[in-house]
Amino acid sequence: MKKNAEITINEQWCKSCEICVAFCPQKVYEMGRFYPKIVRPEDCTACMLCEKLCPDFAITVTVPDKIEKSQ
Amino acid sequence: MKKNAEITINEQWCKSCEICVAFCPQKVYEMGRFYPKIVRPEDCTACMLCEKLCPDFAITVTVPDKIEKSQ
Amino acid sequence: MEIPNPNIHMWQGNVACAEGAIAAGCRFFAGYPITPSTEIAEVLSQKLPAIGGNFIQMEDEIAAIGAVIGASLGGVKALTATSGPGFSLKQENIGFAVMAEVPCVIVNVQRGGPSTGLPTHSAQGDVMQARWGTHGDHPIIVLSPSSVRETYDMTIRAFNLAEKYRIPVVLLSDETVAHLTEKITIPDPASIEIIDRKKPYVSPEKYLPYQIDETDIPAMANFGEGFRYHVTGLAHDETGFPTNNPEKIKAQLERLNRKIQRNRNDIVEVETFETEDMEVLVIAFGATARSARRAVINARESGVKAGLLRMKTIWPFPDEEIEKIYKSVKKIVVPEMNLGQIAHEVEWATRREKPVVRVNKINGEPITPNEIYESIISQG
Amino acid sequence: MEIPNPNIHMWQGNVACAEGAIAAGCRFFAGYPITPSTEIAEVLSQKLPAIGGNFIQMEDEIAAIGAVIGASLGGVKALTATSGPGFSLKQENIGFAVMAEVPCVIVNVQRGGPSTGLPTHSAQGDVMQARWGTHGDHPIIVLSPSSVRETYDMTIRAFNLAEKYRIPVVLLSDETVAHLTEKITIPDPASIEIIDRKKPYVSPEKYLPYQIDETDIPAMANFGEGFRYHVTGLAHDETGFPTNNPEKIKAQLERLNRKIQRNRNDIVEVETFETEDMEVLVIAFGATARSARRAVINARESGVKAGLLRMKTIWPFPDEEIEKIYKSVKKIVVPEMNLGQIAHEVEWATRREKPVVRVNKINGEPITPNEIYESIISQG
Amino acid sequence: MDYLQYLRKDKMPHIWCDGCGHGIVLKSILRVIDKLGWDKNNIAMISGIGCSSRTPGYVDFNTLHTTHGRGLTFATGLKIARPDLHVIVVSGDGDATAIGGNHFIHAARRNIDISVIIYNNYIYGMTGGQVSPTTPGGKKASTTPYGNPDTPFDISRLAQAAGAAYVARSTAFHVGKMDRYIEQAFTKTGFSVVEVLTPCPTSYGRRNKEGRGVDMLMYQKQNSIGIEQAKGKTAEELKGKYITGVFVDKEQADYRQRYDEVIKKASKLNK
Amino acid sequence: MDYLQYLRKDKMPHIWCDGCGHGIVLKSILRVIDKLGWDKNNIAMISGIGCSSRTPGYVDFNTLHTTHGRGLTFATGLKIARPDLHVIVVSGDGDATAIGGNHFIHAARRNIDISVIIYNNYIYGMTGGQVSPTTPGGKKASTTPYGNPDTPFDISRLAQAAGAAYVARSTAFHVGKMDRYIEQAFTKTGFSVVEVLTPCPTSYGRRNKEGRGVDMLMYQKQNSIGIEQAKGKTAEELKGKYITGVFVDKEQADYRQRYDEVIKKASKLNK
Amino acid sequence: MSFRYEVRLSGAGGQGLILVGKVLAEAAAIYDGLNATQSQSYGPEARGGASRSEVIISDGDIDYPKAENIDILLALTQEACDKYIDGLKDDGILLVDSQMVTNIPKGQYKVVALPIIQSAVERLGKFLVSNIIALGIITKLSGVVSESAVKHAIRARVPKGTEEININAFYTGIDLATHWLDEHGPL
Amino acid sequence: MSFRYEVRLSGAGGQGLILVGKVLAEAAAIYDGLNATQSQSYGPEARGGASRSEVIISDGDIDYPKAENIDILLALTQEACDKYIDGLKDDGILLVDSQMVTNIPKGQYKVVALPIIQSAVERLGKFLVSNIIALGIITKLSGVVSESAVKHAIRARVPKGTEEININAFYTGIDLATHWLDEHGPL
Ligand SMILES: Cc1ncc(C[n+]2csc(CCOP(=O)(O)OP(=O)(O)O)c2C)c(N)n1
Ligand SMILES: Cc1ncc(C[n+]2csc(CCOP(=O)(O)OP(=O)(O)O)c2C)c(N)n1
Ligand code: SF4
Ligand code: SF4
Ligand code: SF4
Ligand code: SF4
Ligand code: SF4
Ligand code: SF4
Ligand SMILES: [Mg+2]
Ligand SMILES: [Mg+2]
Repeated sequence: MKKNAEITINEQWCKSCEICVAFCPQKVYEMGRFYPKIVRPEDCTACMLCEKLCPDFAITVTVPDKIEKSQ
Repeated sequence: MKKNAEITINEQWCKSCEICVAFCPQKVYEMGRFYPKIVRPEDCTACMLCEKLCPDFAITVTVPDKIEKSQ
Repeated sequence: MEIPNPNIHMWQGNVACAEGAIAAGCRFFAGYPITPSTEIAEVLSQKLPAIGGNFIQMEDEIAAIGAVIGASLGGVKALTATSGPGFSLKQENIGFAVMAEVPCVIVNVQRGGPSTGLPTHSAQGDVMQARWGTHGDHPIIVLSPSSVRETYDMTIRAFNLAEKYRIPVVLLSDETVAHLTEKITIPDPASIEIIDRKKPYVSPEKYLPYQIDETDIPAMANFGEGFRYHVTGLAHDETGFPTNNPEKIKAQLERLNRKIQRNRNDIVEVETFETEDMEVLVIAFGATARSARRAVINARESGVKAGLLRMKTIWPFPDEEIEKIYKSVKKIVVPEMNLGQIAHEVEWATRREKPVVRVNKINGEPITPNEIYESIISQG
Repeated sequence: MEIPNPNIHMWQGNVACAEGAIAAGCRFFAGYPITPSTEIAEVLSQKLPAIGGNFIQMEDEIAAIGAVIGASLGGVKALTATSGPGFSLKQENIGFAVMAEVPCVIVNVQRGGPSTGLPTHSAQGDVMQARWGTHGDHPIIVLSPSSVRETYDMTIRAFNLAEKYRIPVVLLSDETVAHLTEKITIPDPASIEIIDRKKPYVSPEKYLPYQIDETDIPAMANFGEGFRYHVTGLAHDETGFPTNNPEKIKAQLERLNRKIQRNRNDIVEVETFETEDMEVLVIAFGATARSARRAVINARESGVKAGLLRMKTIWPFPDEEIEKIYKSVKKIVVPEMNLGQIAHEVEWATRREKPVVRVNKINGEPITPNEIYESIISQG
Repeated sequence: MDYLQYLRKDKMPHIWCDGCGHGIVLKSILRVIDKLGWDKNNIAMISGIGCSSRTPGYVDFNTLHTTHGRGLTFATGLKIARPDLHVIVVSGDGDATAIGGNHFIHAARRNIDISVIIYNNYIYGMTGGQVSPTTPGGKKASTTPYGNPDTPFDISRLAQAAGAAYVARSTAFHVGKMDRYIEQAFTKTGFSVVEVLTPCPTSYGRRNKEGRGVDMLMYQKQNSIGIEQAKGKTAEELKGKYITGVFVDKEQADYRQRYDEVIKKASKLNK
Repeated sequence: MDYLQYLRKDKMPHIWCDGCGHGIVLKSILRVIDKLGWDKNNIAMISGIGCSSRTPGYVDFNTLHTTHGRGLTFATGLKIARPDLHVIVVSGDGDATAIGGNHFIHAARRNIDISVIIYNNYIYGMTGGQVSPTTPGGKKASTTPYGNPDTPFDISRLAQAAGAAYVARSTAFHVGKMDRYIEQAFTKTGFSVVEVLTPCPTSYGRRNKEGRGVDMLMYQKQNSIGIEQAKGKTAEELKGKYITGVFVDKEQADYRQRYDEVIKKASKLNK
Repeated sequence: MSFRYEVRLSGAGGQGLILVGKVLAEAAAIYDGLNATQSQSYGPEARGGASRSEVIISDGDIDYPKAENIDILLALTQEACDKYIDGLKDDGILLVDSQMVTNIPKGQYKVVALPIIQSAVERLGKFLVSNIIALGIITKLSGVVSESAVKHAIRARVPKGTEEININAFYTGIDLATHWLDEHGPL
Repeated sequence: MSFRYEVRLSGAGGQGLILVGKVLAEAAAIYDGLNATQSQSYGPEARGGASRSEVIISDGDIDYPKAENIDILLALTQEACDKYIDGLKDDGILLVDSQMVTNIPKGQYKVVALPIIQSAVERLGKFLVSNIIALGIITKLSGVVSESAVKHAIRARVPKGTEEININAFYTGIDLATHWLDEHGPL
């Protein structure tokens, strides 16, 4: 299940607030020079917290169809 | 005690609302053609209700000194 | 005794205003009571629900004009009515309606000012406020009725102009006309011209709510009609979204003002009486124009050739109409229940070439025909 | 490097306003934040309590002016500051202060309008509103500073005029001057003239808070000083109590207006620059006057004899001052960050005898010296 | 007691209609002032606009009749500038809770040492009987000819939620209670509110067939109930009843005390 | 879900500062709308002025950015004129409870079918950090440089006392709760209020040494407590805690239902 | 030339004079086909104090709608009489309540003093219909409107159920005036 | 004739350019006895987006307080450079951050490109002092204010405890400029 989530960061919109970095329960992110980096995508549980908390609509976590349905 | 209270009505200010007539517990007043009439002054217990309820500052109930003090 | 004609009524000015609003298609009223405008609300609180309209008494005048703008954006013709103190409070939101170009009608039944002043007495002291009461440069349309029938007609006209030009229109009445009960024969509904806002005929993606085109008046979509546009009181561009771009701001604000300027001939209405051979021109409006008319008649009877220009539209100011007829007169008499607000504009319009005699009264009493007559016939 | 003089500061216009208020004796501020006036409140929230004064942020602008009037009645000099939207909201209570003759100072730092407009950009669009924003005929005093130092001085003057004439005084600044940081050398406090309201010298029984005497300015008792008088926004007589008597109303309203008219020479201040032999007169105020001055210098360098009349007082309008100097010029240039509000008054004052060239800008940007220069030197 | 010493006798008789309760409320205020022995010079009475708001015109204090709904704002400025004055605001239900509602809740929040007496007659009396935020549901007003569709405010509850230090309600008929509550309000440091239910026969009673002032007072006499007694009762049982009593009475620093701390801090920091 | 379908993409990125909570609240609103499947054409989003009030500019509905504090008045007119529209008001603490406080309590009293989402960041963000009616006592703002002497409003309590049908409070961090409350508000017939506590690092956090947005959210995470759990606790124990939960959820006729009765009556009487 | 007839009705607030004005004006305008205006002055509160209502009737345009050359002035109280006498024509009619107005201001006009209020109380048992009695008197004395027009106007205006007592009051007024004319000769 | 020297400082909101403007103006006005004004433009929210601060220095009166003929323009971002280049004199100085501004607009002016932000981060370990480095460079390149005046003005303005790092930053700027002048010759 974990491996299937796909995370993208829209750097045009990201304001580097580090909220995603701080709150991802799986520590998927680390802060880069300007933008967060997705360092442990495989740990992502698709909990959607980062997406919901990103104030800038910069994160998209895409869950493949069947996973979404099984939630 | 009763007999000592002195009631005056200022007809310049009275607006004939009949509140004094209605609420005096001793029925001291009756309504006249234009203004209330003090018909049973001797029954007055100086309870002051009429004075307090007259919206027009038209009633004065004067209680002789010693009575006032003994209240 | 004749069989009474159902179209004949003895109505107060305020009643005629309410009835006129209904005739104009107004189906929403939001207000806050204030003397001497309250009857407009009272009549509409009774009549609007009876025809499926909505009446609401809001918590204050600011809320009332806010609700009116909201209703108008929803596509319902909307009215509010007030007097000086409430008119002052509405100013911020009147500016919003001008800026966002939301049609609506605001009645100000003038009473004695300044401040709480003389709530039950007449005045015409809000003429300049009606023009300049809100901050920033803005256009506005202000009409002023002299009779009960005219209150009816002008309320309809106010709605028509508001819709046509996407602008708040002020009906500037006064206590005298508003509280005067007068005979009125109301016109056949079919004969009344009703103008509705211009609707967009493009697809929603192409819709520009503040488009600059040859008409200068953008088409207006109502909320909920699929256009999903943005309305703001911030400086905005053709799309309606805020901008700080000086060029775009300039273009919009210029259009905003131009749409009224270039149509001033359609908006400005005056009535002249005995002006052909006149030597003394009287310029008046509202209740005062009634006295002025009598004064003119009386002056003529005494051999003084007086004439009257009655302003039905106050703003845009009828400067051209005055310009056309003032040249040959010896003097101009301007009676008004204020300290000379219109007289100042008349002086501007006539380049102070003629003596402008002010007949002013600010004690709550109407100006009498005789007071005007005296000024007409006096020398100098 | 010199040892810095402690009286030299680099202050923003808004800071100078706050400091000027304190120097004038203001010990009460009530306001509601709004760009671009907020720094005045911020500075006073820090400084006033430090000298035992009071700062309060109210729930809105209406409350702020209400509190200011209340504080002034208590004998404390009081200030509020705002910008267009807040100024619109304050209008009803400004009218109250005029009518009840309560001294106070209202700062309006103008920003782009109408409506929410351009909060962080400059404008001069509230000139007419400052004169006519509240309902009913009323007098008002409006001053407009062009520099930081002048903001300081004029704030003091605003308080002095308010106290002297028992009237609200509007300090009409603009975003450019208010947010400009400029070198200022503040004067020795001992050299600053401070005027306080005239106190009654009669016994309380004889005190008439709205007495009509040869000065037209009644003495003012503060609440709590034993005079127990009545203050109302209703039309009132000399005693301050409401009246419907037309004679008494007239007498009071005429005095109210007369007290300013007859003292207009004391109130009206203009500054002229190079006007002796001028052929082109530039009339300007506020931030725009700075550009105008440079334009005049540049025009003179190009051989065009230009001169500048800078209005420091806007209302009462400096018509006499203009009248004195305009006759010989070929044209008049009036630059202003609005659509010609002052130009209209200039035309009135000069009987439209000379071409009045408007240099208007309403996109939030200040008018440049060059834009004025072009109008000065252009033919026609 | 001698009311006349507090009245501006040349302004009497007052403008209130026959049977209007406003005069009864005013008397209670004067009795309390008399009892407290306050110096007339140190009292400021402030109002907005309305029949009730005409009160200041009749009393021999420092009096201020402001704009509609704004009495509390002027009072706030005055009280801050002159903490030595007793500042009393008198207001109508419309004045205090319609146009002036915001100032009311904010004065309560600030807990500024002002007492407000609200003459609640459920109607706009002055302007001839339009619906007010306290008009009971279903009642007629000139702008609710089909009956008021709205639910009224509970003024006391609102004052409480906003932070007032003292909140009580009486009827005009219950002069004893009224006196007691007004006295408690006047002696409270902080924002105190006394809501007095009072008849407006002219603009409310007549239209709602509730008779003259005297009848409306009679109704008050017969249909009031103290909060304590009300507690057990169902909404059904309380229908048409006036619930009176003290709703809030708490000690907390008032605006002045708190701002004096600011002044102390500021003076120290800026020395 | 696809937020973008509801956004005006060409207006992005939005103006809110890095770490500002406003974007988090907006997302929650969009999730709920998406879940409810509302047609964008039938949604009107209205605001006053403030950072929070910039929200309508970013969403692809019928959007209206009014004057400061007045959003609810425009919304009231629109909702009455167009009962078919879903009318949502977004507001700041200053917008809703300072200048707009009166409209707020009156909309609640009327129980008009509008949902208000209040982005409560305890400060005037837009104008650079002046004190607001919800700024906690002692906190610094640009106009309370010595600490705020005043006591804040409890918005939810006020809404309740004024008559709202649904009142709830969440933090921006607690996205689950926030979604739930907003959904309940949106589906409630009548006046519903969701107060969301949200960080303003720029104008509040920095001045009060509460760090960046991320730190302020962390504080929310660690210091929130549901009303149920809060009930047993003392004031001391609750100090600095955010109490969240549903405060009111009641059924009562909304403005429309009541006014429709008026229309019925009026039509009958005037036939 | 058209005629212009001016009526001023004065008394205390609450005496129903505004209604009289409205009925008179409606009689003229709606039922008699004339032109008419009606206006009133308010005290500070639209309640209490002296009250004034004015009706102008004409067969032409009515420009200035306030009374200036009053043809008939009704005064039901002394205060109103003193305050509103100004403007009564030299040959105008001053109609007063004979009990309430005892001090008749000096002037050239014709004075008609009748026990209006007393008649209301004694003949009709209702103080409140004094106004309609006065209306009857005015109708008769002025002759400017037809009795039947006024009667119709009364019916259309007064609250349902009170038509009869009001019509009675109206005829009581006509009666009083007829008697007066019989006694004193035509005006 | 008095001189007039115009400085425009541009970059992103939050880069501290308003502070630089204020310090520069105070240095000139308070410590160097000159006249000076400082002004800025705000975005819609006084936050975010390109930001501009302008300083005019003169030994005479300063009438128009906005820059029109700019002597030195600092641009810390490409966006700011593109947006605010207008008004730079033909022989004026365009000072840019060499990493942030890579696309130099064409023109007659002299371009000075220096690694301002990088120096802040690398030499001083604090991104936030880039603005003061820029101030040092401007002080040196313009010569319109004295170094010691600017130093005093910095000390008076910056938060307590940050004086030293800011003074260091200032000298870092002076240094960078000195090197540049050494390398490229006087401007
Ligand atoms: C700004 C403004 N709006 C409206 C009015 C009109 N007005 C005067 S008093 C009043 C209502 C009074 O009602 P209330 O406060 O309940 O007092 P009451 O007369 O019932 O004692 C209104 C609406 C006004 N004077 N000013
Ligand atoms: C009438 C008026 N007064 C003041 C302002 C200035 N102003 C704009 S937003 C704002 C406060 C915003 O605070 P809040 O509502 O809490 O929103 P936030 O920015 O914190 O999200 C103020 C005072 C204004 N625009 N209009
Ligand atoms: S939460 Fe969003 S805006 Fe913040 S750092 Fe992460 S991606 Fe960027
Ligand atoms: S969806 Fe959850 S686990 Fe995955 S990156 Fe986001 S916060 Fe971390
Ligand atoms: S209560 Fe007063 S006003 Fe009423 S009838 Fe009695 S004395 Fe007269
Ligand atoms: S004092 Fe009491 S007993 Fe005496 S008359 Fe008055 S109400 Fe009656
Ligand atoms: S109208 Fe009502 S509130 Fe006003 S004085 Fe008359 S009875 Fe009292
Ligand atoms: S100032 Fe505060 S509320 Fe406004 S956008 Fe920035 S962080 Fe958000
Ligand atoms: Mg009331
Ligand atoms: Mg906020």
